[in-house]
Amino acid sequence: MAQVRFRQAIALALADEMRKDASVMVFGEDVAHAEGPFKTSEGLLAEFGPLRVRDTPISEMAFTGAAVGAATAGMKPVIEIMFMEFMGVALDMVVTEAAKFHYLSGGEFTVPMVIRASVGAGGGFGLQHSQTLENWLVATPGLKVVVPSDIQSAYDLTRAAIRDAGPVAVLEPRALYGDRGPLIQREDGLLEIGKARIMREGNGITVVSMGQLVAKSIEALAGIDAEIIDLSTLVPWDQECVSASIKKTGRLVIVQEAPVSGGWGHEVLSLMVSKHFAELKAAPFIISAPNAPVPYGKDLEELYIPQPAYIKEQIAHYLSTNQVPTPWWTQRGLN
Amino acid sequence: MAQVRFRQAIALALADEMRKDASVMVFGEDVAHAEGPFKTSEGLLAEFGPLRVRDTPISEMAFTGAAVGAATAGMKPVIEIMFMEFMGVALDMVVTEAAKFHYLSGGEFTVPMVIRASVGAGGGFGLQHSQTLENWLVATPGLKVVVPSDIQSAYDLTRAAIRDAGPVAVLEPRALYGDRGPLIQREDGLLEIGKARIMREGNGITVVSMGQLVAKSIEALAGIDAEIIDLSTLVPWDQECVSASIKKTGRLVIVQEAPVSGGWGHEVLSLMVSKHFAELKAAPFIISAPNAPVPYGKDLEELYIPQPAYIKEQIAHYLSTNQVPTPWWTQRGLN
Amino acid sequence: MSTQHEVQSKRRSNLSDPVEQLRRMFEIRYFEEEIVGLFSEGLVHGTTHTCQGQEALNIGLAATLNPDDFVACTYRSHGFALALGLTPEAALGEIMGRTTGCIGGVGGSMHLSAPELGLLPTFAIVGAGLPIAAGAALAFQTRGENRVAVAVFGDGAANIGAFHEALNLASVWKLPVIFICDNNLYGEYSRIETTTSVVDIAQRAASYSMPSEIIDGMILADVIASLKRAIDRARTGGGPTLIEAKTYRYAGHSRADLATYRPEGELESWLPRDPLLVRQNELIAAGVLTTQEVAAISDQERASIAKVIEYTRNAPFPSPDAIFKNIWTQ
Amino acid sequence: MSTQHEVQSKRRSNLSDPVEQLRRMFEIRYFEEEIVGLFSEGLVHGTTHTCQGQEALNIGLAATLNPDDFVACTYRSHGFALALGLTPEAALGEIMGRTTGCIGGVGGSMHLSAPELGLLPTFAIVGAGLPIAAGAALAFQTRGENRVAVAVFGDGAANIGAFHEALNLASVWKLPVIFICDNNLYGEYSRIETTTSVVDIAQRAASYSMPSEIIDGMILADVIASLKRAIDRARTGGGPTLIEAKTYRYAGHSRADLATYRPEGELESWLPRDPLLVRQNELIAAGVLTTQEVAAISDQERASIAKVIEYTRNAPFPSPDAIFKNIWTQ
Ligand SMILES: Cc1ncc(C[n+]2csc(CCOP(=O)(O)OP(=O)(O)O)c2C)c(N)n1
Ligand SMILES: Cc1ncc(C[n+]2csc(CCOP(=O)(O)OP(=O)(O)O)c2C)c(N)n1
Ligand SMILES: [Mg+2]
Ligand SMILES: [Mg+2]
Repeated sequence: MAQVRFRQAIALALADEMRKDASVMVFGEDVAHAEGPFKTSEGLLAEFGPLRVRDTPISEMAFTGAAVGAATAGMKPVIEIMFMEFMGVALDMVVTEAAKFHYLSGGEFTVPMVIRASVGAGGGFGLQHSQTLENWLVATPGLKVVVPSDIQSAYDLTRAAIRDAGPVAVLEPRALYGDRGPLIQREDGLLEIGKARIMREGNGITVVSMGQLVAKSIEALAGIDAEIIDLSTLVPWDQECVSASIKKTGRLVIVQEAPVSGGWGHEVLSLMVSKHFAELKAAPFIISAPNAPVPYGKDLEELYIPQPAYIKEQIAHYLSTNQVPTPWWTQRGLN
Repeated sequence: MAQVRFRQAIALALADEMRKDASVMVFGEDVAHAEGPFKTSEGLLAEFGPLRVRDTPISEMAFTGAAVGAATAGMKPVIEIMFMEFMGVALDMVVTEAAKFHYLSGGEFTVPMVIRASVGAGGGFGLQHSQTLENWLVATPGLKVVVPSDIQSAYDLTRAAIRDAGPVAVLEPRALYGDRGPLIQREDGLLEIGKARIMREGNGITVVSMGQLVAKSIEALAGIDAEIIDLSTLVPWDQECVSASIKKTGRLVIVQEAPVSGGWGHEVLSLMVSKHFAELKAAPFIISAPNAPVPYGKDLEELYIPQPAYIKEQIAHYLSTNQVPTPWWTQRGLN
Repeated sequence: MSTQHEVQSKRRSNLSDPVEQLRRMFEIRYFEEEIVGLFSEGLVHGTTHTCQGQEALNIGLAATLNPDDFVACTYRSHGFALALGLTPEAALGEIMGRTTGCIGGVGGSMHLSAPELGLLPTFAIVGAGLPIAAGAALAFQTRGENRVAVAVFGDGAANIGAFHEALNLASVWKLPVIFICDNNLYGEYSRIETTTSVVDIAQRAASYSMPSEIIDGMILADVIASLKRAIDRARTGGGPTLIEAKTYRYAGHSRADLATYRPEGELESWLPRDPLLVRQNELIAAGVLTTQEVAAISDQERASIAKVIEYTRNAPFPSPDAIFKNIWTQ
Repeated sequence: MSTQHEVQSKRRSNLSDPVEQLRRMFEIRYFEEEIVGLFSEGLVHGTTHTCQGQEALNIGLAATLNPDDFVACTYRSHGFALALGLTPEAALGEIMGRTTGCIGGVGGSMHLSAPELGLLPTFAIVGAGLPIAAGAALAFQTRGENRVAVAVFGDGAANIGAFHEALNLASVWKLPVIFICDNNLYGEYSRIETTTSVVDIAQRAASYSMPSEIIDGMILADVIASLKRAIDRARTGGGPTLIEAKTYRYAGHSRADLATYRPEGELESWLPRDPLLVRQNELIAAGVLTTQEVAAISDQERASIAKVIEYTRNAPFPSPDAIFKNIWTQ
């Protein structure tokens, strides 16, 4: 099997889908000639030419809007928002336009566009270039949100997002771009949008995670009888999969990169508690980043993101006591 | 006591604070000469003049940014985003700039600005002018978010927000602007940011609500032994107050205007379950709008928003069965 | 019986006829005038923005575009929708929230849509239509089609970031898109000079090396001539154009607005140049119609709108399942 | 021992002296050159954007503004920060994530801040500084103060919505703000003509009825003269100005970028007009300094930066409690 990097898996997915479907086009800042600030569009300009692969001005609102218009007029544009934060200048186009256009046209227009954005901490980019911010995209019926967690899911979900008939945001954990590993470059059998992935089966506890925290959770839980679920799609998320696991384990922990307050895990926990209250053996809880900006500097940033050792310690404490563990910042009296 | 409308309470709060503090200024689209699209700045231009009360171009990004700059330079600007959705073109200034400036200046700059935005359904404004969208403002340490629910809290929270040393978003339920009732126009003893309000004491169940759903919850729960809490501040919300109530009642229900997926209630439910799992007598749950755009048309919009009769029916069912009730759209096989 | 689709196509193709153009200007005028009353009756919910005085622009645009061209316009677009061919029944049905509305009554006055006529769902967010029209043009360009896209927006919208970004992008990519600024002198309750740092919005085209024209938006012939030039340029690879049409908003910004902020006599100074008046006088002068014929057309349109209102009063409201339709694309 | 505050004030006030101006241009140049090496050593985390070649603009701005004026600039602002008076220790401390950094090491290269020198936290979001500078000017105007605000931004930023909105607002309100476009021909890896529909960004001032100037950003004297005019205008109620400074980005966009996309010879064609070279030749020609004295200054600055690096290598990293400081305003 080919060994590729995460970022290459994305470029391959784009290329494969562009070969199959002439309506797929790619644009964004420096995605054409420079092949993407993170090299996620390697080879595309050379193969597909300047009509279908375009560099844009620094105009997130215009090019996101252009994607909405192009999609409405029959193309399948894939755009790149270099850092998720930049969606802050173009959110209207995603949430208020793209997500609502199908509804607003009485189901006649479709907006098959993909908004790729890099997210998350770990690169030392500082507090305005390191957040996950998936909260901006929720409470928006009509917009799907997926988050790849490894090379295969980066490839699969990118292709699946392009094939989807509506708008899909793909939030790519920036910290994973350099990861290298095997990829099945497949036409069929792609991971599906809306389906969670069981990364490891287990019976003692259900651990739901997403993005770069999935691999950390897997590492953390070596030797623990945990069922590890990669949510994979945040909207609409796979309630059946998580439900089935909780029925088996009676325990739920969410591991997220987002801060405590405003993080995506609350919805999973909340809806699952409403459904499985009687089946739960102990309080479910969330392992997350603290309520603080993402700090610059290797050590602090590493501390900020839940790491395997910390995840392990938290879950081990929980399993041995049935009590929700105290997060590190409270242990240290910091917050 | 003076009888005023909700919108007048806001104008009075602005005027009272402007009289006290010459650094308070107000700007936004049509807030000066027209006294606000919702008449929430009645009398301000006449009293405080065109330097401190200004109409802006249709440029949410510029005038929100101008508020950040003016606040940094020692003013206390209050800006108006006419409909919350318009923050979609200016979110960067709120979340990525205002909220982070204090941190980014090592604590030296402060950004004492207030962003007022009208929110919510009930006015027949259609799906791009009727959402609450508080989810855009969470996961953002540094930014406070308050939501008045009646005339007094509109007045108090507006003044408290202006007095706050940092940026505060005030999300005003548009449907309440016309409400009329008594107001204590006070200098001291204002409701505090970060403190929830117990609207009615009770022992049987804790009901946490916010905005226009508070009054509906109160109406719904007549005759039921419920403790009704107006969260009042969404960030940072009053965990102590809700905790204390749950300890007493052993039951938690959230009543929110936001849709199921992405709504604010999940965080309250989730953190409270992690803390009070053992004390809960039954599954907590959320009464909310469905996962759908806000429909135009009186009947559908009324159905969309949880109304007293529906809230009552849901909670009565829950109290009598200890089971989480089925929402109306599932009962009707619609979603 | 002809299908909705056939009726709409005919309404569109008819517009090559000058008499039909005038008739449809009356249709728009009476439609808008009646909306106000329906609002007061409580039959229109929320808000509504009418376009009396801007009919020449409505009809001029519809008469020059092909049905497969795309148009992005605003909440103030009953007139454009009717001009492009949407039936008054489908427009009023939407405005009154009935199942007969063009999107089944769940959208309301700000949200008209007619894909088969090229009308994108109208935009309730100021400026949002500009990048999206540019995007439609991008699709046409990329596929090598001979189609154009149009964005219509107000003078107030010329101060929002999306305007700037869209015009720059369209110019850099030479997109077949026409930007039409309907300068009616007001953005809500604010007169243009209090919010806008240029007198003519068209001046801003120079920032994008884009050709521009300023036209009298009250004169149908001028509108059509200017649009033809711009559309031709776009179809032949010449890229985008900015057209500024000087018009006047007869009514207030939205239903509740009595426009008391307007200088005295301003409205009155515009009325002698009313687009319907100008056009009917032209046709009479040219011997195409007699005064009596014009009066008859006017009466017919008034009566016809009255019938549409009657019909819509009796049209059903959507049932709850309408809330859940068309959210997710299948 | 003098306090940090005194040191910074002195660094600022010294700039009235032409020799100190030159010295500080060397300081910036060597500072930036060393950053690249520190990055390769792994001592600078994430990303960093250097400004070699743009020193005349840095020093020119700091030499003309008062310390109570406000400056909003970008992630590419080590030079502006040093010029305005931030010590190299505080700048490098931040860039290397140490407690000695100007915000204690939690921000990094893109986030320098020096409130007492008027330096707003530098902006990592393209265009964000423009409305915020306008806002600072709004505060000054509202209080009747004789202060100005400045926004510095790149050529690429002239295509983002915030640029347009901020310039219009500043013009309508006649705010005392100066917009300086540092046109270094590139936005990341894209040359200006591929993204921008005008040749000179200054052309866009006409869209806001705003005075503008195009200046040679490599020539300190030109920068100072132009800024003085604009600042004077702003201080005397004349409103905003747009200045376009033609410069060149010697290095790639950010640390990893080798700028292989540049046309061959382009960098070389700029080097003879290097701002340090131009300035030192002027001072030598004017008899203010000798060649030997210039060499000495250069050596001193190189040595001094070496010391700062040594100092910062040994400076402590922040402890975890730093993460939680200054989030909520007390
Ligand atoms: C981003 C945004 N800001 C504000 C509004 C509120 N609003 C609706 S219409 C309008 C005035 C627009 O004026 P103009 O562009 O001149 O169009 P006109 O209404 O005159 O046709 C405003 C401010 C909005 N819908 N969207
Ligand atoms: C809104 C936004 N979009 C994109 C970026 C990524 N980005 C950072 S710097 C840059 C190029 C800016 O070019 P220019 O304005 O010319 O400034 P220069 O770097 O040349 O000084 C880009 C695209 C960003 N930081 N913010
Ligand atoms: Mg207007
Ligand atoms: Mg540049």
